[in-house]
Amino acid sequence: MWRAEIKVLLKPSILDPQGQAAEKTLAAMGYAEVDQVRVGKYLEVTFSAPDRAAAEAKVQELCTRLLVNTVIEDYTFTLVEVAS
Amino acid sequence: MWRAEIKVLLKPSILDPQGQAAEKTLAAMGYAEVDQVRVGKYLEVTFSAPDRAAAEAKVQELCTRLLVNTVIEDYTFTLVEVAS
Amino acid sequence: MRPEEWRKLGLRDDEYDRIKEALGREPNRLELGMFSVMWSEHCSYKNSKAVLKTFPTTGPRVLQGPGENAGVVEIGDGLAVCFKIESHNHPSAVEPYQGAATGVGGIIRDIFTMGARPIALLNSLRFGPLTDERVRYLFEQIVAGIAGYGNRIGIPTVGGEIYFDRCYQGNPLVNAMCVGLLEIDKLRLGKATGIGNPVILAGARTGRDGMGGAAFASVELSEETEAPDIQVGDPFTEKLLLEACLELINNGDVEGIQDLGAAGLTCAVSEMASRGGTGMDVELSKVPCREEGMTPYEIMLAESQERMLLVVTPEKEAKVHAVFKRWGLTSTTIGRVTEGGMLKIRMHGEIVAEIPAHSLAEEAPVYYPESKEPAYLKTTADLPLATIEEPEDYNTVLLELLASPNIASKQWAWQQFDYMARTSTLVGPGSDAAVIRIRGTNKALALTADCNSRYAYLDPFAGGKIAVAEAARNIVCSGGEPLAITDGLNFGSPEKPEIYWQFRQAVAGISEACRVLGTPVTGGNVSFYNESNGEGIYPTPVIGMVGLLADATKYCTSSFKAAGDLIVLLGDSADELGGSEYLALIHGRVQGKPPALDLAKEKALHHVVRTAIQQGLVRSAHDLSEGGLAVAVAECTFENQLGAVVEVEKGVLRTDSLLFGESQSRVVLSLAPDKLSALQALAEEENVPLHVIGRTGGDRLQIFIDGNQYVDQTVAQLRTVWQEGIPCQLP
Amino acid sequence: MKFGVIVFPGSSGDLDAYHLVKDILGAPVEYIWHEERSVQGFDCLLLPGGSSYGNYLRGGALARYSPVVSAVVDFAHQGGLVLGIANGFQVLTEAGLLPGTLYTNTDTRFRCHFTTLRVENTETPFTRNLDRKQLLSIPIAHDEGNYYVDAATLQKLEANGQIVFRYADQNGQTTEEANPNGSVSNIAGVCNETRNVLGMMPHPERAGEAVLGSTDGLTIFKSIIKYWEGRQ
Ligand SMILES: Nc1ncnc2c1ncn2[C@@H]1O[C@H](COP(=O)(O)OP(=O)(O)O)[C@@H](O)[C@H]1O
Ligand SMILES: [Mg+2]
Repeated sequence: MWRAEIKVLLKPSILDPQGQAAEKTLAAMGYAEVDQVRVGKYLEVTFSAPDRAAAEAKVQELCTRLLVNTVIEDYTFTLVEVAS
Repeated sequence: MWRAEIKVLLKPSILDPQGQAAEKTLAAMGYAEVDQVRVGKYLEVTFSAPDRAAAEAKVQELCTRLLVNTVIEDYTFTLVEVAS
Repeated sequence: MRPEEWRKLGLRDDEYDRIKEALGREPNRLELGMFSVMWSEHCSYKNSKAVLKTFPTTGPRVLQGPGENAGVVEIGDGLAVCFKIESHNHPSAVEPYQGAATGVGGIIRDIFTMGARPIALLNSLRFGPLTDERVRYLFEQIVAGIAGYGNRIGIPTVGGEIYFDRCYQGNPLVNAMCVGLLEIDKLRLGKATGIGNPVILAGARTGRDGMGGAAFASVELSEETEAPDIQVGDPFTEKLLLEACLELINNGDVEGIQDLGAAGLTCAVSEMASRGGTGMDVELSKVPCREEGMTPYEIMLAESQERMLLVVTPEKEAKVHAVFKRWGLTSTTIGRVTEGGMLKIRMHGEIVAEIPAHSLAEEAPVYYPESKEPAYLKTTADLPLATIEEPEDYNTVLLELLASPNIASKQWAWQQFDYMARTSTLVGPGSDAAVIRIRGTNKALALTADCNSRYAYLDPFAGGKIAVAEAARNIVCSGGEPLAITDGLNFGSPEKPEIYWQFRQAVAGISEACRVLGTPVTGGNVSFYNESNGEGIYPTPVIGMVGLLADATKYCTSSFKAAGDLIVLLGDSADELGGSEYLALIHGRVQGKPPALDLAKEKALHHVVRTAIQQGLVRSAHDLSEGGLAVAVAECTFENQLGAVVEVEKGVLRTDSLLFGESQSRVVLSLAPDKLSALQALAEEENVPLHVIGRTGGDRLQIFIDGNQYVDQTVAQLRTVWQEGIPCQLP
Repeated sequence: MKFGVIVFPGSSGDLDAYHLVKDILGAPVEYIWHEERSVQGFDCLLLPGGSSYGNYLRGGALARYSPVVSAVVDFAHQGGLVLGIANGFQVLTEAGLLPGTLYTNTDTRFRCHFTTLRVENTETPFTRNLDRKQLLSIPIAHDEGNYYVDAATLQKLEANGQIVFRYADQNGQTTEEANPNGSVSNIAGVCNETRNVLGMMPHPERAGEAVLGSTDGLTIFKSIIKYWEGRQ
């Protein structure tokens, strides 16, 4: 079994409303040292695959087909082998 | 400047309706190999701090005060030093 | 068993003795746990039951009074309206978004459990001052949680109220109300009948969440309070559950049905069996769990959301499972209805608990806590008006009042609610009561939730009474006939005699008003222990009221509609500043007696306003509440940005009483000048004082007293201040 | 002509769309269950507003894989009329029938209120009863209605006349204040190149009766019927 840990963020060119809201709130709370906040999604998918290469391909497929909105989002992931 | 990369997930005992719904859809799409999906948040915070220890403490403070809902969520983070 | 074991669960020593008596032996741990949640204040109402019995609960329209999941009132055409309010205060204090969301989810289940389709949601919220960071967080998250659940499930949130006061700082109040519609012959009750009938658990899987929530609701909040695992709302699953259950009920496939709320499966099985005079034999290994290795104790006490328990006939069993499956839901037969009133709970066949259902559901001890008039009333009661300096600049005072979050527009919140879903909202948030049409009929419902807790603090009896009257006044100003109420009684610890006194007084006040106004109590909710670190909230008896419009086209809203209309004030004003927003905001005093309320006069006023609306005499109607006459008239100018010139005589009154006093039983109307004589005749008949106080028109609000100008502001300026009152306090 | 209203699990706007077509327009309409694999017999498909699958993950993402959506896609490719409202719009972008995507409103909050739409293109089956630059009063109710396309696609949309509605003020100006959610170029509704598929965030089905505050939404449905009758 594999666990994919997937980090998803809006592409840099795309305005991040939630990040901006968090920035504003932190500023209001007095955190002048905070420069930027970006808010995205974190996904963990546990699944079976014969080997690492197959697992990687599978994660990419799941991300592009469903989990990530590739029009506006970028993603990166790491794969961890886990006991089934 | 530091960049904290923060992964946030609902605590294991807490219902994850989004993860469950995504799981069901993946099953309906034919991905029988997918065992579990969990949906959380991913945050990147860029901020200044004198050193790594201070930076770590700051991230913890930001997380518990605003960014993470520690009543229902767990978080882990890594710190990367970046050029200002 | 050692005393620590039951005390830890919140049971008293004498309660433990009663349990032993009911069982004829010592309970085991699971049985003790089941008793502890069922006999908690939250589930058993042991401290309030005796007092609640004094409510008037019957009336020609009442089909179901208190005791079921929700009240049901007949509205003609073979239809009935089903409604209830419920608190989710403690969960919202700990996790505001989910606490509020699951509060909404819970009250919706109470409504469709009865076979009614939920058509509207309301809420009543209380917070500390917005200047506090944590309060802002609570406010934003609670509003978002209500929106997140209601909007997603597709039920419009059409009304409510929001107040801010220091007393709610550590203990916000979140009361959610749901209103549903049903055909009378489809009414279903939470009863387990038919020996041998299968018992089906449907909906979400059971997790370890919300363990002990009922007990948690029954203690005071403090830094150390250990919250149960938080429940996360799943409006998607609930929507499926709602559709599946209504389909089954409408097809007559269900004998009895009950939602799982506080005390989870324990509550559902014991109440259903007890109401049906039956028992149940339940196999816990059949319960679908979210986590492995859940113990019988956890399964019986978990408060996982979005679950229902159904009793069906054996012939319908397969069909019922098929319907749930089609809606994408899990359902499992977990037991049978049995004869003899015994609950037998098994795990893999072995009996793990055996309790008479009735003793769990009905035999909780009933307490008559000590009650004592609080000492503070001696000091607050006296308000020598001479010590209150009259303001010099009434323009500033009016602006300050309009900007006060208690009076300012609540649009920041309600704009986040999808109040238009179901395309039946004729009047949404922003007027007095919401008006929802009933498709397929000419009728509409008027809905509101109201309470002025400052009044209740200064005089709980008057506060309870006024809350009912104000709710009814809001219904009437929208064109509705008040039908019945549900009450959300939020108080501090009943173990304190002063607080119990407040509780009894408020109930008495509500009862009196309900009797006179003909609006029986059909259900409600008691939330005690609303204290944090020893400080109690103001007694907050929220009244949720439902009214009926026989003709949906004859509704009315509060805003002025046409220039040149006459403005009329019905009712008399007195030197009553006690408990007013003006006194608190401008003079920093929470003092005096709440304004006097004569229920007979109130009723006469209702008659006049309702008849005037029905006969098409008036173009707008707005009741006077916080901020008095000046604020009410200002509010009428906002929506259509239509100004007014008001000219009043002072008589013996103080100027501030006249402009900002909160005397009861008053309404501002606007009407075409040619309708005045008809209105006068109506008012005269009912002995309701009528004063023509001005005309609509222009883009300013000007108020003259005895010919001198006291207020002169553009409507735009007043409106901006009123609209920005809440948003300007948020980052 | 016969309308079909798709019923996705969790969505609630199906009821309102059905009500408008049946009770206000008096046109034939039926619900279509999300598990259907065929949409034969229908002339115009309505993908309703609401929260299919609770809007989990992101609006429209999960509904897009309902069996019925494949049939909707085929139907659209054959020139069938498809109108996606709010959540239905999201399903259409997810399914690739319409360009771009919809995400979090700039103020991050859910917003429910009337908006003013300016009609940008009357050469579509959905807008032929309308005048160019006509202003419509139609409400929104969403928290993920922020329409995004990249600059190149935006140019293409402009050139092809695929932008059907823009948020505007009372004077017809597409100002920033009139834009309730941050949508690129104030876009409130777009169609595909062949103009038989329209997606819009505002709810025309909620603006079909004077008592609800506006009948402007009705004109869109009337356009559809007129177009259909003209084609027969
Ligand atoms: N939490 C809320 N949710 C929805 N609507 C609200 C809420 N709070 C206030 N409103 C609406 O704002 C309007 C004014 O509220 P309020 O000042 O309490 O009115 P009133 O004094 O007439 O009871 C009402 O229409 C009410 O329904
Ligand atoms: Mg009112």
